[in-house]
Amino acid sequence: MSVLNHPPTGLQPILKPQAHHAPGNFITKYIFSTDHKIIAVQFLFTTLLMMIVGGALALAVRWQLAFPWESMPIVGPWLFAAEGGQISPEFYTMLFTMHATVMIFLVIIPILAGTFGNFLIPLMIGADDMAFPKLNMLSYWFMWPAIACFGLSFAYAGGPAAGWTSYPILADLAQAAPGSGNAQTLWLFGVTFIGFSSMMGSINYMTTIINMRAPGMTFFRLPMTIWGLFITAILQAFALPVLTAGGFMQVADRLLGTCFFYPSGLVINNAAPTVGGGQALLWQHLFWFYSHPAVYIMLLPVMGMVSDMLSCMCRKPLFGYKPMVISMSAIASLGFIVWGHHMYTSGMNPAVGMAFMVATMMIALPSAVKTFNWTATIWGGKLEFNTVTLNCIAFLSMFIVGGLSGIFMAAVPVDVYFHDTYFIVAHFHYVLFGATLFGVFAAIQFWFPKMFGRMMNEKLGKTHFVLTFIGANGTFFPMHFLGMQGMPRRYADPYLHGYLEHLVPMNQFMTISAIIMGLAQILLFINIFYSMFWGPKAGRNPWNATTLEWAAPSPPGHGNFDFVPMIYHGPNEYAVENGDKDFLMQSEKECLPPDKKHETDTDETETSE
Amino acid sequence: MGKGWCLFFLFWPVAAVASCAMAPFVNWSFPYDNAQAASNLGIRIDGLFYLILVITAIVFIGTQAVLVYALWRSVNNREKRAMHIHGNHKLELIWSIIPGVILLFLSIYQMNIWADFRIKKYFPEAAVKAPLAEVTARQFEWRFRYPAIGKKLQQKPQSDDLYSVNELHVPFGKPVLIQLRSDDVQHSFFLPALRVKQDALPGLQIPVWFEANKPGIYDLVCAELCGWGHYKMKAHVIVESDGEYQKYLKNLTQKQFYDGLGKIASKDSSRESEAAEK
Amino acid sequence: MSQDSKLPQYRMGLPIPHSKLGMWLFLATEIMFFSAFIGAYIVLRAGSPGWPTDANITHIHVWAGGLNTFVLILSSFFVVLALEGMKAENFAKARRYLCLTFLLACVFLGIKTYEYYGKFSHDILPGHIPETPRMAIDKSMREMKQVVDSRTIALANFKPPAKSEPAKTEESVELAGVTDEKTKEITPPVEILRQKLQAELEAPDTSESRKKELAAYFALETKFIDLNKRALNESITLTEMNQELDALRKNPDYGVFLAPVHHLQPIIYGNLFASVYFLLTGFHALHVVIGMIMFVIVLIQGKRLCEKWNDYVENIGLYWHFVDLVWIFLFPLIYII
Amino acid sequence: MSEQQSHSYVKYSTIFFALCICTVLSILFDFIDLREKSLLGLKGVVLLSLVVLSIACAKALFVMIYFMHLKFEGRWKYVLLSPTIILAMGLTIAMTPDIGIHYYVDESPQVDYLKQAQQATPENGSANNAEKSHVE
Ligand code: HEA
Ligand code: HEA
Ligand code: CUA
Ligand SMILES: [Cu+2]
Repeated sequence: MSVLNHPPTGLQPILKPQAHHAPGNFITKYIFSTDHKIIAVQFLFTTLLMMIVGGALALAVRWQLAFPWESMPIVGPWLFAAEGGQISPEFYTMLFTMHATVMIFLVIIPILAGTFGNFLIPLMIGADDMAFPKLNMLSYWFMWPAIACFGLSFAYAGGPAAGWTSYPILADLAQAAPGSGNAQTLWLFGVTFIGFSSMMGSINYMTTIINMRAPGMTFFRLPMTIWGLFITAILQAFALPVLTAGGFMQVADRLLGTCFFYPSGLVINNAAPTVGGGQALLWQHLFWFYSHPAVYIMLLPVMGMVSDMLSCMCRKPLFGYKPMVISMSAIASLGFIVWGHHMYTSGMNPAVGMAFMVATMMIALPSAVKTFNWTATIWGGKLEFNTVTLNCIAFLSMFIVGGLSGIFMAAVPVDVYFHDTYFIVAHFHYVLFGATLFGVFAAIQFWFPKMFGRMMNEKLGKTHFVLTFIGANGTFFPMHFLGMQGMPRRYADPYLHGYLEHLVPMNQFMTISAIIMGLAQILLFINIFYSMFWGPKAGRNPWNATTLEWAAPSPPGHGNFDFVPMIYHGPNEYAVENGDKDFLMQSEKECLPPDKKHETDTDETETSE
Repeated sequence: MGKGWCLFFLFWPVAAVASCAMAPFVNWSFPYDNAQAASNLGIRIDGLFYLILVITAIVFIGTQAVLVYALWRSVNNREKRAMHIHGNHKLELIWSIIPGVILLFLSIYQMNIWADFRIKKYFPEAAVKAPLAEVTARQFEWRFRYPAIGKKLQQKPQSDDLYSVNELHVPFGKPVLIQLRSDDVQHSFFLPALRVKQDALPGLQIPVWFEANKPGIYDLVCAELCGWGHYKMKAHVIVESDGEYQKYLKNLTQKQFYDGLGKIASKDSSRESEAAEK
Repeated sequence: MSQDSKLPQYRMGLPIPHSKLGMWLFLATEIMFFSAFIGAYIVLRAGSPGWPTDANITHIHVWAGGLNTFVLILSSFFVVLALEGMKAENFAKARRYLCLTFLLACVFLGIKTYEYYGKFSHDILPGHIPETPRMAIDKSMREMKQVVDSRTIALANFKPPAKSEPAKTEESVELAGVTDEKTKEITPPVEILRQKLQAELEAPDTSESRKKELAAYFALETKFIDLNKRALNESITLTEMNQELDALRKNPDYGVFLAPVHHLQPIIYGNLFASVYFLLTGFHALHVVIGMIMFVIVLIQGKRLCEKWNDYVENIGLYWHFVDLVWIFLFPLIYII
Repeated sequence: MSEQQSHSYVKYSTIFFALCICTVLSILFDFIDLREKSLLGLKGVVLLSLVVLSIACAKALFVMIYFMHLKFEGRWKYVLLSPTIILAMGLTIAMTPDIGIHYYVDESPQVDYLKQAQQATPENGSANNAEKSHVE
């Protein structure tokens, strides 16, 4: 790392005319753009669109669970004219498979890495774009083949019906799930495409973060957001190829007659016995080797963003910056050696299971450090409840629930009971929806002014928050009780079994909550589109935040900065003493005494919430 | 307004804790009206569950309470600036060591239960010597193969084996072992009442042991997605006294070999399993 | 890559260009990709109680693999020299060596093709390999039935058999079950055709050569029916079957038609072996092809090659060494152990 | 500059020859066929794998260090490569107890086939001969 002599002042005069519009016409500017900010916005809208799709699928799942075999209102008769509007059991399988696929591969991962990764990395480290802008564009456009594959798979080919985990032999041999012949293959291609997209993204992010930091931006001055995204990119780079490899093997099994994942002698659906030699457990290892790190891929960026947002909202430096970084790295590295906890009951070697159990237990430790540090950041802060704060607190509160239910499942004997019951479903919706999505809501609200130059509406935001929070808890908390009762997941009609008969009312309550939550999302969409055009204009730094992106214009032009960024501090210098304001931007060398007016005042318009 | 939000964030953990506390009384807890596990190992698993529940409840209540209190303080902060503090090593050390110790304790504490459940060395000897039955999962039913009375279960189907579908009879009060296998895709042998679950993995024969301690009729369900009919792999495990169990086996033998129809049925299934080998 | 690399004083980071850093990161992901494959191979193999290793059965030739190793090493060496040339601004030298590398890649793929051809011609393909003598007998009977049926069709349609037949049978062998039914649907049932041929054979006005053809066909058919009966009775061992088939193949009248019927050996775990073999070598070959495309991009620059391409050549060099590295591990794992 | 270059030129060709020798060595080990032998308590196949794989590792190191210029790179090479290699090996090692070794009874029919094949060795032997005569 080159050591630099810092010029004395913070904001340099414009050396090169950077902040201007992207060259070219409408198409190259807004569609096939190589500008990271445009790509981020493209990702944002694509993923939000996909969220509607995934949510609608979830609501269909919920409908079947609350009112099994009853015609769905409005869409039912139209979709399933033949069955009198009923959801068929096959279709139920496809529903939750697609729900999970869309939510994980097309919503959560792209919105974190794609939207916020793209938007924030160059801005926060003081670069004018990504290291490989073309690759960046490609990574967005690779999402569309994936969407096409998933869509075709669902709409045309009968639907993938093996769950998002795609376990063989069900997913591996066409005759095991009649009717889903090409669908599963298409699904696998979809996963491969989205894998390529993520791969290009993560190589790009890593290169950018390693090589393009502004002078003075040492690793330990990176904002937590960047740390989260950086570690996510590393996780992705190491874990994803394994899934891709496994995916190719499964495709080969389906199309080319290879036999990696199925043994000989299985009589499936009255077909001739299989001639194989492979092993089903191999897929599970390859899959979870990716998919466990993937759950942290879905969490770490949010952890980073929440750290930055919380400390900004509390006007207080992040409590324990280094321990936060270290615990994040610990989560990432431990995340690679716990994948077996999804396989405790799968017939894996019990000794290995025990090793995985210990590792899984230990991963709660860095999470604990983070949780406590966030709480300590709030402690003694100067907080105001705006939408961002509320969503951040919800993140924290819900992550604790999801994490603690993870402890039950990490305990192998307890997981023997809980595996593949709704307790698991409760766990991962708490972490995925409760933690990640609330974090994302907060981040949208927080960085919206930088993306579009306008503030989002607070009233709508708060209403959306309250409804979503109540709806989410109403939907997902009772799932713990369903799990306790032993209700297996992926059941189209659990009430067939005597011991689950009495659970209908609880499921109906959950479904109603889910519908409320779903409707609440409409407010989010209204808020976004309304504010994009009619929201109050935001200045450079509406939140009085410290990180570098707030020193750039809102929205930043092509090339991002109208000055040469130099970094003098760590990222969260709030509550600084004897300054004219209570924060010190990373690009400001020192705070001016209160009596002197700051020369390059960055808050042109004070926006109040 | 700020206080209202604090109450909002206070309200929901309270509701969560209250509903959990309520759960055992309104049948939201373990199945069969929150009955104790019907197996000895299950009781130990429940014990571990309650231990973790207590720990997590304390952590949950503690963290949420501190969170709300911190929020309350921050919102009502009348100072001009927030506290300027970057961290506190002592504090950090304390709150990483305490959970660390708890977690380490939990991991060591549970090892025995797991070892007893799964590691072959610790299986009860009597059960291993004379496995009760072979359980074959298939789309979408459970098949059970018992050895003929007085004989031992063989790896390969024998001509005098006894078969039943979707109904497993088990004597209580002694450990029994089943050989779990699958004919087609992956399934999972899940006995909620006994807290037993094990996936049936194609190509492997997995021994599962359990000791039922209460007679009764329990549900046996499939817990691993196995196709469209996953939800309807409905079967029962009938736990009864040893005498009744022997009577059942005799009955089964009668049905299978002494009335004309049964004979054909038994031949059929043995032919099928032969075919399966090829 | 981007203009920033020219202004290093404004950036913190490693003292290497973005593109090289990106390439190394990409290579790290590639290591994970191949180690998933190789790891899967190792554990699958360890978990299989038997594994075909006899070169006569698997048609894996150490000399071919060894030669390929040599070819790749040599090409790696040439890439280094090409980079050397670039750095010394000796672009003619660079071009020469890149060209040689490209040619060596072609040689590599040629040898690979030869090996694949051997596998295909012995039908050592995943999903096609019989694992017991019984399965082998069944399979040869299936293949022979295909031959007989297609002969029937060919003769009845007066088509010159030599042209259309081999391709057709090849296809139908692959999809035995499926195509069978298809052919039946499209063409009149084979049985009717056969009777027509029978009538033709007995008819007085058939030409001599035609009669000879038909006689050969019926001789073949009788043989097939006989063998098939014995196969169904299980009164024939695989060795006998293979001997019979070999004898038939030598028959001057109809031996040539039996080319699509393989001399079959049961290979226990053969399907898994073939799966792994084609997976590993296939993906490696794919990487070779990608590398060749990247070489072509430089080579078509011709005389325009200049120091702007230094980074590019260095990066494809790195990539090419990686391809070499993978092969260095594949060679012992597949060919020797 | 040119001096340095010619120096490394020689070096590259040395590396190239070393690689060739390694290749020849591993082919040699194939011909010796360690399968039947055992050494230091290691069984044939294990021994063979160890020997051949260590040769492969040596070759890989040659290529990485010299051809890929890792010798001349900064510390980042360790930061990048050591986790990669640990993970790559870790994946294989972690899968071994489950897939490489069966903890539970393997009931795949191939186990029976192998038994049958062993019983029928004499027949098998003659079949092998027939096979050999068929090979080009
Ligand atoms: C963002 C996603 C995310 C995150 C962060 C996590 C985090 C954790 N997960 Fe989760 N998990 C999923 C997503 C996630 N998971 C998904 C999607 C599945 C299901 C996949 C499928 O099958 O479809 C799953 C499944 C799953 C299983 C498998 C269950 C089964 O199928 O049988 C297990 C088992 O161990 C597990 C454990 C854990 C643990 C221990 C953590 C830990 O990281 C949690 C750590 C956090 C805390 C513990 C809370 C904060 C800490 C404190 C307040 C300190 C004090 C605490 C103590 C002293 C206990 N998870
Ligand atoms: C990030 C991931 C994510 C998210 C956000 C969600 C969100 C939701 N999930 Fe999801 N879910 C998974 C990931 C996720 N899920 C996974 C991985 C599985 C496992 C699948 C498997 O077993 O393979 C699963 C499985 C799963 C099941 C279990 C199915 C089964 O096992 O049988 C259920 C059941 O209730 C469920 C429900 C819901 C609901 C109600 C939401 C709600 O939060 C959704 C609310 C959002 C919306 C509704 C979108 C907004 C909509 C609009 C703005 C338009 C308005 C539209 C209408 C009102 C029609 N999910
Ligand atoms: Cu069987 Cu699910
Ligand atoms: Cu996990």
